[in-house]
Amino acid sequence: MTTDDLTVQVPRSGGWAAFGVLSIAALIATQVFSFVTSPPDVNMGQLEKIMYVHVPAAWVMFICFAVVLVYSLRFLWKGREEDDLLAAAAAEVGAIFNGLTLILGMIWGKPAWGVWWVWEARLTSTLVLFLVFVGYLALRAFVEDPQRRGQWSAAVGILGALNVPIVWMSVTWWRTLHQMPSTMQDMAKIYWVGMFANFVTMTLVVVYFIRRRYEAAAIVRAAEHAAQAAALGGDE
Amino acid sequence: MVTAQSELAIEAQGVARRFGARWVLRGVSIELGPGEIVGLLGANGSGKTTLLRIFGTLLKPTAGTARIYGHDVARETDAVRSELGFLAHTPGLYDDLTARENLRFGAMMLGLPAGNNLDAALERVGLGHVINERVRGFSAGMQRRLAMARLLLRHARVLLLDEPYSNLDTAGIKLMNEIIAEAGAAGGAALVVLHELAPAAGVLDRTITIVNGRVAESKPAPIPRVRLVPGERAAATAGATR
Amino acid sequence: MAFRDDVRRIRAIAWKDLTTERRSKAGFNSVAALAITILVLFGFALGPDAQALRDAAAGALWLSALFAGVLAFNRSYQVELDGGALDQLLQYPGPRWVIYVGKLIANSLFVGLMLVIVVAVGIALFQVRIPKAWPSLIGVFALGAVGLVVLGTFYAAMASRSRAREVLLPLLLFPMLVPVLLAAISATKALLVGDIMHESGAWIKLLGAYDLIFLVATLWAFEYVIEV
Amino acid sequence: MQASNWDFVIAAYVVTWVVIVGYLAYSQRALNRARAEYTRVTGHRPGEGEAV
Repeated sequence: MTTDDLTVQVPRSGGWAAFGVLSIAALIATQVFSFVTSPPDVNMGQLEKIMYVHVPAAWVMFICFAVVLVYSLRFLWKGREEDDLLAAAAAEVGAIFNGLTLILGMIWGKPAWGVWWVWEARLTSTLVLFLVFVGYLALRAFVEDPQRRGQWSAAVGILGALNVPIVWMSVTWWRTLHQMPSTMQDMAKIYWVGMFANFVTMTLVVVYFIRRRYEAAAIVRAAEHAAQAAALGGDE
Repeated sequence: MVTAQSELAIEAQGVARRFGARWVLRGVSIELGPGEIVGLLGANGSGKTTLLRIFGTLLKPTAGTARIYGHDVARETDAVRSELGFLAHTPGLYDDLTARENLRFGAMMLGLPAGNNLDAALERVGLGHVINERVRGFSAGMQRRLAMARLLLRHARVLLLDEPYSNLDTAGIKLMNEIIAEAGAAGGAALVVLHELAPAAGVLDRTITIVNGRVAESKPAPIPRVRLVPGERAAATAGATR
Repeated sequence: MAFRDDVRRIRAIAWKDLTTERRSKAGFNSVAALAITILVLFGFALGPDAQALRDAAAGALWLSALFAGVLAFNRSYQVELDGGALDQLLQYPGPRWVIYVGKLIANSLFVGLMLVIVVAVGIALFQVRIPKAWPSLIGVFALGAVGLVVLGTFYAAMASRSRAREVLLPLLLFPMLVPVLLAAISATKALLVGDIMHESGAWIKLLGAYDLIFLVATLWAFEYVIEV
Repeated sequence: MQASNWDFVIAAYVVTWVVIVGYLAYSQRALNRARAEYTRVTGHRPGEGEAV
């Protein structure tokens, strides 16, 4: 191990502020677009407009957890601290959007099903996933040593991501084997345009979020490393 | 024995280690050749134990490299571990196993052939009368002796001893010194963390003092080491420990 | 040769854990007593209607096993943490998964024995009629227990060495075990009523796949959680 | 039914933006704190004068 491995590069804010403003503006634009253009649904009236935020939120949550998986693996493989920080940033943003997905699902569920919660496969899987990543974040909060925190949370992140399809499968079977009708309806093509546009812009916002969280974490670590260098006698 | 650069028994270069925000080691560089026995001195919290644990593959250095017979402690852990005899601050025994069972567990984990004479090691450390008793009832000194017996199981080329004399009576200290002297005579190196020099009189080649995570001084031991002829079994140090 | 050494190491660790556990009988006895207590409490929550009890038996059995099992997993590392044994254990040469496998074996026996007691008591308390397909039921219990033990042993390696381990282990473990619980409870439930819908087979396959996937993953990852 | 659904739609969008704006503010606070800490330790702002 050389001191080169130690330094955490301070990420430059550079064009990211502009990226953030643009991505949020784009998200507003696509939401307005889909909100205005979508015709009311025959069965659900205006309710389907919730889907333009609910479904993209669910999708970006999966992107976040995929990032956690990839960077956790990379951290265990290469041991670069940046990868750990990036995985943690993605996990936090993923958990936020996971929580948002759940709340939106409930807001949708109350008028659609008449209850705030049903043990529907997608909703239930999302809840389980939320709990897994709450555990991930709690673990990080409970462990101080950066190396230990990195390796442990990488393991938890990888196993958690591995569990996603299995949870999904088991919950789906659990519902269908008991002959519960699927409660989500198939939607017409026009809805998908708005949905996809919102997904793209929300992804941009999430990229921006992850980047900001990563930047903050990297700066903190860089400050710690600078303090180290001072403690080690100011040598390189 | 010629000691080329790579044949150092114990070697640290700029080893630093951080716990949270606190720097316990701030760039320690030391070298021990084969056969050399060195005492590591320093106040509480100076980083002695941390350094020993880094050599013992229990901690990875935050910066710098540490090697045991040329093997990097962070990367070639298995090669390092097969050289080490490590006596930690705590004896690391299982309370509900007997003395012999604890030793047998150690022997199996070390990969030593079955039928290794465990009882002989127990006799040597003076635990012959409690071979089949559970460690739970042992005094701190007896537990320490059992840990010494485990050290005797394999002829490690590097001994890392963390305050080996704590809880030991005079006879126990003498025994400990015999073990160190034998390892030294066989060409093994030993790094001994101490908080006082007296019990290790006549055992050490030199002492290294660590202050606040850095090497403050390295000097010959005040009482020169009494050397054994290679292969000779102990007893020579008996006089020095009084 | 190296492989033979590893097998000996696995045996040594499993033997050590089991012997320690056997000699401090209070450990197993109190965990089993807790499992039975939880079963009784489930009975109070669900009973006294016999049919309601029977319907809920599978869930109650598995949840009792889960809650009691959590204690066993942390205990398994407590032995290593007392007196600094873990430092010594990590000092020995050889691959790290050996430690994990040894503990898996010991914990499997521990949880397996506990399950026998829980099931026996549960059958009586919840007025369960033993079905014809009881061998399949045993298979379900075995596969479910393996899933429980694999992840429990793995996560306890972290939780037991962190602050707040009492809360951290269940927090990490329970969401991960959702597929095991769903599959084991559903399969048990189905088999108890004679598996009319032929659904237990799918659940048993899911359990098997889960066990295999996570056994491989945890074997690979164990080094990273213990060696730090 | 149709009329009352607007409440839920509005609630959904309000929640979404509360979360997005709230998280933006939270991450800005974290970022500011990190930068302040960095400046305190190194004497210069992150991204400046890196060549120490």
